[in-house]
Amino acid sequence: MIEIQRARIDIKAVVSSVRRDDAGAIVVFLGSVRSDPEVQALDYEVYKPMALRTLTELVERAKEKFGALEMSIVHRVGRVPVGGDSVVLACAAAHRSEAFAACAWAMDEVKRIVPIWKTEAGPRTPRSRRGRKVP
Amino acid sequence: MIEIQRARIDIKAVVSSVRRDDAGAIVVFLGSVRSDPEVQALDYEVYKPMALRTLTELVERAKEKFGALEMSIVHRVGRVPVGGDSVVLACAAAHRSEAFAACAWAMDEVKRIVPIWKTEAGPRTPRSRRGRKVP
Amino acid sequence: MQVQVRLFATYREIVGAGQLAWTLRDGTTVGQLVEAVLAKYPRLVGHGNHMLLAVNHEVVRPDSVLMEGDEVALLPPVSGGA
Amino acid sequence: MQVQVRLFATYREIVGAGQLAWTLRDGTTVGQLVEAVLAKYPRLVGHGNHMLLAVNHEVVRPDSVLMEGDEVALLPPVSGGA
Repeated sequence: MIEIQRARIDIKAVVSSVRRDDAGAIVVFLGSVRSDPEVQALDYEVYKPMALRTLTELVERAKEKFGALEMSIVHRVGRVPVGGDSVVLACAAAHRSEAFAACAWAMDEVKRIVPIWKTEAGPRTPRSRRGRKVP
Repeated sequence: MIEIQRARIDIKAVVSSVRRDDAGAIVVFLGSVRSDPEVQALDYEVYKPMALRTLTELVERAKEKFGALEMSIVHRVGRVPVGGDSVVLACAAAHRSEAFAACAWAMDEVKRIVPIWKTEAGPRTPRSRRGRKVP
Repeated sequence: MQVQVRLFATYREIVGAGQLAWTLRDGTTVGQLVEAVLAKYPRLVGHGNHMLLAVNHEVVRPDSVLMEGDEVALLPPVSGGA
Repeated sequence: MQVQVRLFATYREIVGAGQLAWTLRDGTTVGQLVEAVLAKYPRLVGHGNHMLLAVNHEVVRPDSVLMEGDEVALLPPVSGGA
């Protein structure tokens, strides 16, 4: 499962998509928007056909490089509020060391090569209140 | 959330239990019973009060050692069929490197020090069919 | 020949458009196209060192020769994930 | 004094019981108790090297002195996870 979507990510569906009888380990990564006094949400922009192509290649490389059996990646676009998941990546492997290694590597690759850009959406509070932030 | 239970593990509930606004990363590990011609299920036995104590200490150490913000561990006992999850461990941290490191370390510790033992439950197929297995 | 130039994130904001139709001589390379785009939009110049180039959804080197109808993307450093 | 001896997995199967009440002299150590258990259940002897010992849910060394009512656990190598 490789998806770029505006909708919230269904974690259970992502996990189910990598299940296999010969997989003893599944590692899942969820990247969430952290709270920050200056940030209420993140806006994600994507170059979709290239992102889908890059993600597909990345999954194939993870399988070759680490022996991962299945990998799914879902990334949101548009506005994601604080606490929302921007990306969910799940990897199934025979054993846990492979699953951890493949998942961590793939997430580094997502941040390195997949054409997705985020911009911060500031608070709706009036500007006068923003001075309260401790530098 | 630290649980030793007979019931199936609700992955979404485990993930929700570690969510925090200041956590940018959640890493989840699922350990599942792999298919094997000789195995239909695993039976888990636990020394429950000691397991709960060991798991609680392990979570505290993961927080100190890796800066993990929250960690939940749920382990099943009794019979778990092929494809079922025996253990689900979720770890939230500010950044993904800490979440991956803490989750992988904690899972190693679960297998090293938590008093849980598994035994294989063989197939229900008649003995005569078992000779077909290629050595 | 004509190609489509796609711009994203900061670059799109600077140029004020996400897509430009660009007419080129046959044999023009991606690098030459980028020079022409920077000449027309000088505020992009400071970003040139970090720019990644893709043609038809695949990363290419600046010396790749363009073909009629190619989709050329000028990509700022990516920042997916959370 | 009396202590409870808890046995798990392989050890429980060998002994045929998960819990034994054991009467000891004051001052007996965990190591001395284990020796007595092995003497009574010689089929456990081969497992002695891999045995982990816990008193009241905490791992202890063999020289720990037992107290009335302690729960002593003889633990085979653990194998949780999947």
